[in-house]
Amino acid sequence: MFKKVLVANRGEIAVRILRACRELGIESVAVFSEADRNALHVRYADEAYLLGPAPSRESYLRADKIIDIARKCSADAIHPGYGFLAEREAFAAACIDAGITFIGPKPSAIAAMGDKMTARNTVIAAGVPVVPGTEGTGSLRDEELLALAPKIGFPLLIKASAGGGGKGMREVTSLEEMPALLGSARREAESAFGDGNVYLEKLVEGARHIEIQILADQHGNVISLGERDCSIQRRHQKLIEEAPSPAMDEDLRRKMGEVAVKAAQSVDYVNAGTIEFLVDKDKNFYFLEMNTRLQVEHPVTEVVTGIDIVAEQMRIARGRQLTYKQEDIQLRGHAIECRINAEDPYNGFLPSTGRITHSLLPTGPGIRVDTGVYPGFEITPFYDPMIAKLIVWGETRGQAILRMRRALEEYRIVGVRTNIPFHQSMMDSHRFMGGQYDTRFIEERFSMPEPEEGSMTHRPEIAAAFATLVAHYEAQHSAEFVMRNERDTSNWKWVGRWERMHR
Amino acid sequence: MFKKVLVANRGEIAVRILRACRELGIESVAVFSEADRNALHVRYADEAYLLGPAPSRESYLRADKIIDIARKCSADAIHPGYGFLAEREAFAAACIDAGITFIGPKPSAIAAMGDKMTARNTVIAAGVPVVPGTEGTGSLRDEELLALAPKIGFPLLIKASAGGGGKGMREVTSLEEMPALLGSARREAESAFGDGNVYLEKLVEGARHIEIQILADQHGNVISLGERDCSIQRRHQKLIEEAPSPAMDEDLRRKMGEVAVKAAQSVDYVNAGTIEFLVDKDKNFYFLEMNTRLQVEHPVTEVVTGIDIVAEQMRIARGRQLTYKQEDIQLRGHAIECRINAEDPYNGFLPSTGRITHSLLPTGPGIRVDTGVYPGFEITPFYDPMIAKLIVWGETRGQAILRMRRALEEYRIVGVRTNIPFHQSMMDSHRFMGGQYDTRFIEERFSMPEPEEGSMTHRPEIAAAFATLVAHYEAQHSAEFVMRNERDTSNWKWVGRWERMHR
Amino acid sequence: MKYITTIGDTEYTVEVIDERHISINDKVMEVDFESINGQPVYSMLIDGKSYEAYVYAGEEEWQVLLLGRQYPVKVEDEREKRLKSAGGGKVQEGVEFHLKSPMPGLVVAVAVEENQKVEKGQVLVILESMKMQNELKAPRAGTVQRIKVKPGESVEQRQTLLSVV
Amino acid sequence: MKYITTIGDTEYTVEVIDERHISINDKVMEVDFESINGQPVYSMLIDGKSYEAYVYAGEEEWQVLLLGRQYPVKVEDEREKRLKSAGGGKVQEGVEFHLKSPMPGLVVAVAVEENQKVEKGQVLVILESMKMQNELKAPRAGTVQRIKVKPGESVEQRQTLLSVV
Repeated sequence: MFKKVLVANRGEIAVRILRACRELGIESVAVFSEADRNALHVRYADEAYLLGPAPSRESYLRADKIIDIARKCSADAIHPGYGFLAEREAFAAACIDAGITFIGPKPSAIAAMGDKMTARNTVIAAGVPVVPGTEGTGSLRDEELLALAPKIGFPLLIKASAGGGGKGMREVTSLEEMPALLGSARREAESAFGDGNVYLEKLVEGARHIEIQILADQHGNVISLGERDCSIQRRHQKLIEEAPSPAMDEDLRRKMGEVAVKAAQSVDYVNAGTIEFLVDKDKNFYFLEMNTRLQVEHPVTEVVTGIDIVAEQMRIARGRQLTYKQEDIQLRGHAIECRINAEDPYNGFLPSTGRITHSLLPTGPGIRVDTGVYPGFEITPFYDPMIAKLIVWGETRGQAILRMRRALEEYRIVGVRTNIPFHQSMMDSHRFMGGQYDTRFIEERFSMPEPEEGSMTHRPEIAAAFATLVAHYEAQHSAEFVMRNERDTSNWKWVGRWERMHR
Repeated sequence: MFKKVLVANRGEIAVRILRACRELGIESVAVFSEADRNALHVRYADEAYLLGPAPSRESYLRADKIIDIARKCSADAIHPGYGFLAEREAFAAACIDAGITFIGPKPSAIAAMGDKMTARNTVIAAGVPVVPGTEGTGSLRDEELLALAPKIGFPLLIKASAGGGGKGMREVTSLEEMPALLGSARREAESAFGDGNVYLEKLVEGARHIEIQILADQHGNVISLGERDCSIQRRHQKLIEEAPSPAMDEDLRRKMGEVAVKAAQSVDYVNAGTIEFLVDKDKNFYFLEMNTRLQVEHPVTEVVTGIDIVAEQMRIARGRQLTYKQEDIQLRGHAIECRINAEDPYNGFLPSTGRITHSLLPTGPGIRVDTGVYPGFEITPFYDPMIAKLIVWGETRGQAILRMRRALEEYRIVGVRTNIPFHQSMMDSHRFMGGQYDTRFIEERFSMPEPEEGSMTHRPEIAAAFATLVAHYEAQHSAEFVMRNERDTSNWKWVGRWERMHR
Repeated sequence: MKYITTIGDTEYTVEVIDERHISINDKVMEVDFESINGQPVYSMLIDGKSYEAYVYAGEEEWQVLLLGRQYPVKVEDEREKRLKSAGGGKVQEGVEFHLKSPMPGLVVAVAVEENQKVEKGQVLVILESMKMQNELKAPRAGTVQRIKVKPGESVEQRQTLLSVV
Repeated sequence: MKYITTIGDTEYTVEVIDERHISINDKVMEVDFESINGQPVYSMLIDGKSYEAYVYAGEEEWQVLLLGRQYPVKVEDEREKRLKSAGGGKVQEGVEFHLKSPMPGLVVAVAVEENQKVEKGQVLVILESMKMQNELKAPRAGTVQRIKVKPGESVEQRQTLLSVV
């Protein structure tokens, strides 16, 4: 096994990987920005080196510095986690050039899957279904598009070749209305991107985002570990993931698993990876993209399969055969993950920064928390707002939902706002409970509830009592408080470095 | 299901039961002593009622008050947890008389298993092996004992009928030395207890403490959930438990399971219970006693079977059939539990009290923590010193040990001393790693290690650096600190109830 | 002490009778109220029911997070409130609104110009923080005044970005 | 500042050179030392290695809990130590030992009488706390004096139980 692994990341995923190192008896190296001196990954690692100032481009994106540190401290491998440098072909290549194992796929596989067009054409060649459309066939004229449209089928989308963000996008339900819509789409695309080219794509209705976790070793073995349903998204950010998906059956799981393996093989994939699909209401599925790295939501798969994916990544990178064969993979029970973000669900999900002054983790049966924060730690605006992942296991999906409710209720974080109330509302949503949701669920069908009469959790008179008692005692003692605070402040001034140390 | 359950306990087990209530949609009621107003079980319950002053006999042992509260708040069942009133026949009977379901066995079963002699004779009648000996056959003369000794076999123990604590106890290895030892044993027993009667008992060498968890419903179904190995004890207090036992095989597990079921049936047992056995090095096993309640160490069984024992207790008490049949029970992987006690392993395991000022729970894959404390909570001398249970799961025993090491290293509790360093030493012990231990392991073969040269965890120069830096900065700033503290103190005096509230 | 406590359109008369009793709309209840560990997290046993809430001061109201829901709560001393309503009418109407940055971040875009009329809910500024773009909206209709930031500028928490009069 | 820091029989010369450097036995190392969250838990990066320790003041020495082991550490200012050894001999020898209760509890038994000679390690008092019986032992040989408690009595933490002279 490796002697020493450098973890080129921060936050919960750095901690997750450090834990795997510790359990495998591998020495671990953390890197950190100036904002992260007291972060958990620095505390837990065997060694820790400063990268630079807080902004990512001056710290966690400094591939050169990271490789330099790895070389100086004799790390024999680098785990990139997710985000930052995880899917940069050049970084993977630079590791190899420096004689350091990159714990992930080959640079060529990252490159092939990183370019949307190449990925699409590669998997099509391997017989993997993609969302039907004209992307990749070059710039077509209106007549050509109108001729192709019936083959794709309605409803479909007109999309701008040059852009994104909905600019130049039109939904088309019939051939009759299409010419007019093509015109307006081209005009909008032209004005937004200076390029009026458009392509057609089938509109997948009631789509679920289902992804298949795969593991591939250097000896040609590739297996799938079942699916994760990540349809609960807000602004294309996943918020809740579960395994297995309530929309899947054993047959579809097997079929999609086989296709995922094919997609991985088409780029000679090695290590852990994820194939993302859209699945429509008739259980047709379409390749979206491949994430050539560990996913945020890998724990739900770990919990239902019993497999430690990160440990397996290290074994694969070391050249070992996969520990498991396809027939060893059995899903047991049900897992749900809620991403706990520092953002205020009552205020447009605005990110919230500040010091966590108090925190109480949910624990007990069937609960796992992956987090990089702790009471006293400061949430800064420099990195993404996810501060923890709350994962539960239950014998059934129903038990898992009830357990998640219990865990969310127990979880206390004081000092920053979190989206825990959002998750609580989701777990109370009848459609979520019934497994009836698609990727547009949050935008179209969900809003933070106004307190409603008759609900079990609606207790305005109790809220009134809380606020009144707090106001009452604060008013009663405000004079003393003012005086005390004044003195305290002057005292604090005397104290220099010691206080800084004791922040 | 029940509408409302009162939990007649405190600490981690009260929290554990409240969690089960929450997950089953049952309203929950906590009871608490004056010392426990801010305890976690009070915070987590739907309702909470004061029992009385801190000492147990004025609070958690007040059966009358508890039943009165249950009646007034219309609880339809009481869960006693372990300890306190859990194995008091009279309490179970009083619940029934008050029309409240006691979540546990019938009073008659508690009584039968609570009296050592009755229990022994009952299970012997059911064909359950007990430690061979003459206990229960009345007072025998020396000649009779000498005649029986060879049938029991050597080595054996002479024990005082009236007493315990080793007084009047003698180990006998041959018939020749027995007459003299009988004389001295009788003299010592006479002087210690005023009763010179003695009995013989086979000395079980290299004994392991193995217990079988059973579940029994009201319809005559009884199943066993496999064993727990609880041989790691100090002064008869269990400290580490694991499932499965490294000393067991499938055949022995099945045999002991069947015997455990028989023992339970012999007293018409209903609900969760545990049969404790001694197992000698030749895999002979002997009934010790039955615990007619939930055990502290039930989580290791939950983790390897996937069964929520507390939820199942509630279903059984409600009159449901067992959810599982014997053939559904499969052990998956390996679980270990370390009991985290507030005691100082470097100072004779003296209990440690005080306020927990900081705490960081180990989390991540395969970790479960059951605890009733949190940062800010005060550990008082009134109740037992166990403040948390740390449970890990691994695919193999080896992985579980490595994971436990990792978790122990992550666990931070500041404010009270804990036995975490003891557990760390145990996880490093080669005999524990090899599964080579018996009930006398801690007393005979284990001591807290002196820091040794050459060990990976021996870093005296680093310890020297830590102490020097702390001393250095403290000395540098002591003047300021004194002044600051003086002012603070005077400020604090002004503030009355508000401060008390904010303790 | 008697308070008029308002949630949405509902007024509650809450009296703090003594340390162990309050009344809500004249219904007397036994109460045991404690802060947890010096934090704005409070445990309240009220006629036996156990509740825990996170209570913090908002801009004008108390925010109470209870059982996964948030309640903006206005608490007024009864006497004070009586005086105020004697003074008549709503206080502080038409006062300037200062858009403050809710967090440190980078101004991506200013979606309005000075003297532009805006509707309630209209996007004023787009701010990037934690890798997310966040739209800051007008809480009421009015006219934009004194824009103090430009796209590309870094801002501190609570820094005033512009005003709506 | 130079210190003589002693663990067991080993002396280390530790110099705090500046905020970023110390030397141990004249070997200079880069150090980054921080307290975690105002607690007596410290994180130290020393020549890149990351360590965390719980450091608290014991009776006479610092107690350092590091990597699951506890080190009693004596830290002396080098100058102070030089002065002391110039003064010669061990300080405070033969001073009285006051047995103090390490925790609140109930005295179960007093195992000695006044004026009784005791050996090092001999049990003096048995104290019950947290449902456990705990033996309090003599840290050195001597004669028992001034027994201040009786069996059945409750005692507070740090209350003096008896003395050994």
